[in-house]
Amino acid sequence: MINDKSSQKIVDIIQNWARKQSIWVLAYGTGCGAIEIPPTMTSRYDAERLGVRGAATPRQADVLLITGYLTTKTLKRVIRVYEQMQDPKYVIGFGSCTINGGMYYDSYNTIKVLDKYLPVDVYINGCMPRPESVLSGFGKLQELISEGKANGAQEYKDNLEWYRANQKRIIPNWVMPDYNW
Amino acid sequence: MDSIWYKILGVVVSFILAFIVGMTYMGLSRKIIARVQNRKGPPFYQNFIDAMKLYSKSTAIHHGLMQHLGPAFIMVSSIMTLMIVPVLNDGKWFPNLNFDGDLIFLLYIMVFGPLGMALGAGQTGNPNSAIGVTRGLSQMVGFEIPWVMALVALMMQFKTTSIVDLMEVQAQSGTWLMFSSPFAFIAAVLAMLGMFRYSPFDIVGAPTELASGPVSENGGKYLFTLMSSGAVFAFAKLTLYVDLFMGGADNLIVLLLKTFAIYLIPMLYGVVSPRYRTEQAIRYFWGWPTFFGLLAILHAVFF
Amino acid sequence: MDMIYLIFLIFLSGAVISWLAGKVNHVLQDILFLASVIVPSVLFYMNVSVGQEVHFKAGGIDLSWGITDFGWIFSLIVLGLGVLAAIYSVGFMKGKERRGYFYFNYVLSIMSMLGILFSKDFVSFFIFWEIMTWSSYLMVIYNGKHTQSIGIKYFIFSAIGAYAMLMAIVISHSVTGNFMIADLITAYPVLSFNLQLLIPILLLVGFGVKAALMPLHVWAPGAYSNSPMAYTSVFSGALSKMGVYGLSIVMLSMISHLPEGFWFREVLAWMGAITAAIGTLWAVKQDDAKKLLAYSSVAQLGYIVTGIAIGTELSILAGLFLAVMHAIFKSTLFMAVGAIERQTGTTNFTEVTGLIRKMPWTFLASLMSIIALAGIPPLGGFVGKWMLYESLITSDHYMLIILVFFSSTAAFLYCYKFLFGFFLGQEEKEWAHVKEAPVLMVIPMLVLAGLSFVLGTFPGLILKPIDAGMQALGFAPTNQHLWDTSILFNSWGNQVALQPILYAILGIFVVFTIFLTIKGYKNTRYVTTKDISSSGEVPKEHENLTFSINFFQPFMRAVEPVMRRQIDKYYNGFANGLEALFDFTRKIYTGNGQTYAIYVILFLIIMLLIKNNVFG
Amino acid sequence: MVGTPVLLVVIPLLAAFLIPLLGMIWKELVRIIPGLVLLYMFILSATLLNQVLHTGPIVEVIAGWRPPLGINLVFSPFSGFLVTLMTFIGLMVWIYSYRFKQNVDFEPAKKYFILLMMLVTGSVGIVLTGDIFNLFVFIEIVGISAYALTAFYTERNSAEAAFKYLFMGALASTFLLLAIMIIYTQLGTLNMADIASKMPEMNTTYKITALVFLLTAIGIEAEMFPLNGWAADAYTESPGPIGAAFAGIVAKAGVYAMVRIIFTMFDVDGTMQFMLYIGLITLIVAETTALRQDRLKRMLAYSSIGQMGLIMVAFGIGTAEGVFAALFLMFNHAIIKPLLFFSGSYLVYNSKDKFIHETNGMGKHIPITSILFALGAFAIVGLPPFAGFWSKLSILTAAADENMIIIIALILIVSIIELVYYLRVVNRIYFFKMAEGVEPKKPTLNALFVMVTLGVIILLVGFYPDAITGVLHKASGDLLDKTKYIQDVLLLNP
Amino acid sequence: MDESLFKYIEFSIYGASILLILIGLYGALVKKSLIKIVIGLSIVDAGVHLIFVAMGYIRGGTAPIFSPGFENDASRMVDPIPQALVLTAIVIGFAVTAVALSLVIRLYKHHDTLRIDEIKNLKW
Repeated sequence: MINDKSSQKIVDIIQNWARKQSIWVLAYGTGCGAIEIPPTMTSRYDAERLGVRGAATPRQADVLLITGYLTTKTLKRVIRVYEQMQDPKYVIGFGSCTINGGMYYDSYNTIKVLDKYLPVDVYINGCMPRPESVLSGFGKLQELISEGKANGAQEYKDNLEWYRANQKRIIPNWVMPDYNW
Repeated sequence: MDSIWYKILGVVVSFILAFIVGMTYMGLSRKIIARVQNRKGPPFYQNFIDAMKLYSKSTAIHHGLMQHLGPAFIMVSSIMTLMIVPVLNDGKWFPNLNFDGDLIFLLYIMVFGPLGMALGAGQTGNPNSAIGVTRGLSQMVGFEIPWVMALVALMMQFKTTSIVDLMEVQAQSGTWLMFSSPFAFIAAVLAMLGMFRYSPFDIVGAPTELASGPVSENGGKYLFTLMSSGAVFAFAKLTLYVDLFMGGADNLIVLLLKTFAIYLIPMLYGVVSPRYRTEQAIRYFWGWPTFFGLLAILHAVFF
Repeated sequence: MDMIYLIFLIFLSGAVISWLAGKVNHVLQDILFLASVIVPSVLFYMNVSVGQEVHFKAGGIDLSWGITDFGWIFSLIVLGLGVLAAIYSVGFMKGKERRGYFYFNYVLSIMSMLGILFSKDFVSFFIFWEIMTWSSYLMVIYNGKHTQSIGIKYFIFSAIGAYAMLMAIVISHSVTGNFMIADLITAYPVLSFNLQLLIPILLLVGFGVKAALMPLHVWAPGAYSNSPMAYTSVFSGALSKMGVYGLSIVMLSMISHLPEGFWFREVLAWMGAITAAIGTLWAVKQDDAKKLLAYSSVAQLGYIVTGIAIGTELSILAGLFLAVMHAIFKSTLFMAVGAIERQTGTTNFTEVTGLIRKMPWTFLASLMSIIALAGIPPLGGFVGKWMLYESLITSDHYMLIILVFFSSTAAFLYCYKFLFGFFLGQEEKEWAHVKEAPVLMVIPMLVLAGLSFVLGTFPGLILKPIDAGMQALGFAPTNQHLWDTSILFNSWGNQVALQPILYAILGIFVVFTIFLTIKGYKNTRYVTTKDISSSGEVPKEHENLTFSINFFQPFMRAVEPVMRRQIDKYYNGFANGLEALFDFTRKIYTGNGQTYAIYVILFLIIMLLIKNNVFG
Repeated sequence: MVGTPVLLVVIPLLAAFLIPLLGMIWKELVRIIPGLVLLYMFILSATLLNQVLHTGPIVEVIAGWRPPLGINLVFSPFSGFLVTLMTFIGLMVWIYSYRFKQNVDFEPAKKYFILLMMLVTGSVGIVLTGDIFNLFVFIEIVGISAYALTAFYTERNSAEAAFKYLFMGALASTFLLLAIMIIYTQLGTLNMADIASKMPEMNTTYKITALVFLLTAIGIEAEMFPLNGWAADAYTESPGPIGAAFAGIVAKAGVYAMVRIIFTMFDVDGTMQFMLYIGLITLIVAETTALRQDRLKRMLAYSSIGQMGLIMVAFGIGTAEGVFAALFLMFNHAIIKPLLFFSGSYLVYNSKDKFIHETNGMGKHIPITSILFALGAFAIVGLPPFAGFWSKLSILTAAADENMIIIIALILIVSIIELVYYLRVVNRIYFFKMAEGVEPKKPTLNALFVMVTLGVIILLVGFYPDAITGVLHKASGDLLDKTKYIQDVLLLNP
Repeated sequence: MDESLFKYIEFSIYGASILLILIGLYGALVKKSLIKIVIGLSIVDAGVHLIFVAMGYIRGGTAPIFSPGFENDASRMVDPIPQALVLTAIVIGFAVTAVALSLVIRLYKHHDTLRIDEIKNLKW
């Protein structure tokens, strides 16, 4: 029955619905964007009503929230955290810095384009993005999940070599454990 | 109808009931806490969604056999507790094992799970898990004292160690034990604050301080099992309180009302309290709660 | 020749031969050693029946040996554990120094313990008691110089106990005219009140030392942790039970006849409970597994003493059942520590971690024993704990139960510390080479662990002989505890049925294990313990992430006021004060010959002055 | 019939004077003759003891003067037992010191053996004699030879010890003479049995005064507190085997004299209590002092004094069991303490100051000596299954039968102290590292033989106490039966 | 001889011997010099011997020797035994004194002093 395609579809729908309604966020507070997370979670905007909730460790998280620029040093940690997360998992790029470097566009030690290193599902624009836009970003993610389009993780798996090559270019001495799947 | 299958059926049914009720209560508590904090809060069924999602998540790694078995251990403890505690008066509907064990057995089976879970947490090798476990165990030593004092007071007063007998007593006298033995009730409730691990006693999980404590390395179906076990356990404990102090329940509605009333106590206390440090928590339990426990025992001995 | 003599002869000659055989061949030595433990044990169970007696004279004193129902239970502990630990010892001692010394003392200890159980008179009881003391003392100092103060402490406390006992023995001789234990028991109810108090107190001091009762326990941690682990399992498992054996004889056959015995029992029970609490707290503090287990033994013996002291049928059953259980699980744990010490060279929690995948069988045995130790169902420790609590409740010891419960809850702390410290946590590279202990060491552990499992569900197997033994000591059965082999009752009629509980636990466990494994345990991949969520950081191989220093620091902070007072310090202060006093008094001998002469003249003059008061 | 009791006194005395003469013939004879004499004495006394146990005491009349006029020797089970013990210890001392000073000198060896023979003569004489003045003479013989033996080593502080001993001994002899004078002027006899039979007629004041003088005088020999200032020094500074001889022979003779006086001669109430309490004080003071010693032989010496105190306590209990216990203690002490002195001498052989810490680590280098020392230590403390246990048990039993609970407690507490200091030494021997520059000395074959023999006896008595208890019971019965003693000696019975 | 005079002499002998003992004890116990101690001991001995012999004297007695002409005088003889004893005691005392003096020589060589309170190497 489990291998049955139609029943699999139903299961998928239910699963996606559940995933959509329950987004546990691992906020990687790298940059100034982290300051926008508390207002998002607390009384004024209350992201919890959407099922968004903080997760303490990557093992439990669904979404990796990169709140701002990544330096070459933090990239390694972020990759590590992402790889420790369990499927299904999503990445939200938060703020302009993750898109093109933002105000750090000419910095020698920040990552300009996050997408080259991690498969970003949703970008949230702004410097800083206000909680409203964060919420809308979550909304977008939910949409994508329910449609089954938020498959960044799959992309990462498929193009692992390309990602690795990019990552290794930034991180010269690569000592990382294997990817966890 | 006394066959083994009937009993197993009873267990399964009460497990499902406990799961649903416990999850709902947890969801409601999130809702209520959110309302207290002037938020809208998630829907009351949010925990079901979370559970479903967790179950659907993949679990690609483990840190060894003990981590794998840890959730099973804790499930044993929850379900055994549920089986020993009579859900409704007179053993109605849910024919459990409650004639095969008693309060002392209950006290011990209740720690079976946490210890097994602690082993699982230990094997992950995450320092946060171990720290969480040590905190949890320390806190347990704290709240067990008033809790046992309350139970001992009851047992001494009515010369029985059986939960069923204590319910009988209440049924016969017509008054709930929370009125006839108020000190025991107070001590037990104060101990319950620690048992439910709401703030200020949430030092075990201690979000943002210890990652999430013992469960740091558990995701997916492990976390799902832990979560459902927590729900079942919460329901079992609430039912126990109801049975002991509030005369049990004749039907499910009464049971739900009474359990929820009890459940509100630690939850509301937690909403307005910041977190204790471990030794503060322990000393708290050895302060007033223990004093009330002593009063309870004196009450039981002299009245 | 009577079989009883033969058994002791084999023990004695076996001890000597297995020492000397080391000069010839080590394998031969091992075999002889095993034979000298196993053969007498087999002979004992096959040929010696309860009630059989032999009489003879030594030094003009009537002696008599024979086993009673009560002693028979303890013989199970002594010989059963003796044989298993002997098998373990062969593995443990392989390639170590001074095996002959070890074997010699081991066999002598077993012999002396059996001798104690055999003794029906106080003289042979005392002789065997002392043989036991010094053979165990020699084991305590097995490791050389740094153990010598520990050894002296052990020996002095043992001597205090033994001499207290000796005093009781000679007083009883003055009462009954001979040294028979049975005669003292018969004569006891009609003694004067002073003697009725004095004899049990002295005996209790004697037995209390071996049973590590509270003010007399200070020797135990050091002695337990410093003797070779293969022996400590016997030391803590069986040897301390000899104290319990004596205690229960005193409590059952003397105090129970004493109308004023209530306070006696209360005091002893409280001492037991305080022992349990203090021992537990100190065990939690330890960073060394041996010390931890040693303090834990002290605590466990406290429960046992409490149970026996309360004096109701259920409580005595509880105490004795706990004694059996303690023998089983504590010896297993000491064996496990021995295995770890042998494989890694250290027993410190802060050094060894993550052995679970290297020593799985040792872990399994430890896990079962720890569960039994913590008193968690369905293993045997729970039965004992349950009976103890029920007996405390039904006999209205409401404060005592709180104390006991506190210590048994706090015991979870060190239980977890033990398992976590050795087996769980980070798997460090330093211990990557560690392998499972030899088969000879693993098998005894597993057998004992299995035993604790069986007794957890069918405690009647051992409770029935205990009950028979109690009746043999003259304890009137109240028939309130007509049990099935696996159902426990208290005197209020409440019960715990162990079999359904076992099945339920196993059933639930299996169901959820299957549930967790549905997606396949094999589909999930094992990752090393370095692969943890440590804020994205990748721990390097040499980085030690293990959390093991100050493990229970918050708890220790909470109980700090209790820990500040160490009875050890008082003893040391007392001893130092005495030595200073003696240093002062010996100044009498000034070294001046004239002073001595003056002493003589003064003595003469004083004697002449008071002669009519002294003489005549 | 190998000989008569008189030979036990005559032969060693003769040998003492013959040794220098025979030494002129062949130097080795100086060493051999004492051994032959002691062996003969041991065989003789053992045979006589065996005979006496069955037939009753032998009273040897010297020069045809029947008691109470002449001097007589009494070989009763009690005195016979002690003589056998003493000659045995003497034999052991001889074997141990056979090669004594061989590689150094002929002269010292000659003196040594002469003095040893005199020591044995005097001690045996004390035990055998039935005449109180003869007792005095023998005590002086023992005394003079003991002073000289104590001062044997010129390089140590031995002269100091010997002078103290002599000082006290001279006072003792004075008081003894005074006491004898009082008794003689009152009763007109010197024969002990005669004195005993006439004692009831004596004026109480004189009687008690004489008793006090006697107790003081004998108390010095029997190492009674506070008269024992000399003892520790003498034990410490005399040669090792002589320390053993003091403990095993001389002290026993002193106790014998004391017991004979108290039990047989005097009929004064309160002597038993006096002995009990003074013994107890001796025991406590000596053992507590021993605890704080840092020199091995001095520690052994104080331990020895303590044991004498314990023996006095046992006699002081006064019952048959008490006397039995005392005799048992005497036997054990006579066996064990020499063993400790013998082995202890080797443990600190090459040391000048004989500090306890110089025994560190000897267990590895001289294993047999060490284990024998440990055996002795455990035995003297009274650990079963060694010999000391039975005597301790019997004294405690005897005390308990008299309801002396406090005394039992004190004895046991003191035993713990004793245990502590012996254990310290034993642990040092086995579990400490040897200090730099300490050279262990391997025991010679004859010394080893002696030590092993004593060790075997300890074990034998420990496992099979009946080997000795029969004799002890007879001996104690003999001591307590005063009437029979008087009858036997005065030849009143057919 | 005059009865009272005799009594006087008798008492004076007793008195003198007791005085001797006390003087000797004083010397032995108070004087610090080893030589004086030895002398004191000798004096004590002499006193004891004197008193012993005096005790055995019978008033107007003769020497206890059966010589011609005195065959029937056994009752008038003084008691011979104290004299014999004292003779022995004197010999012994002599030996002791000799040993003592030789020890004193040794001590003087060893310690370079004769003060007894300075010769305390062995104590406690």
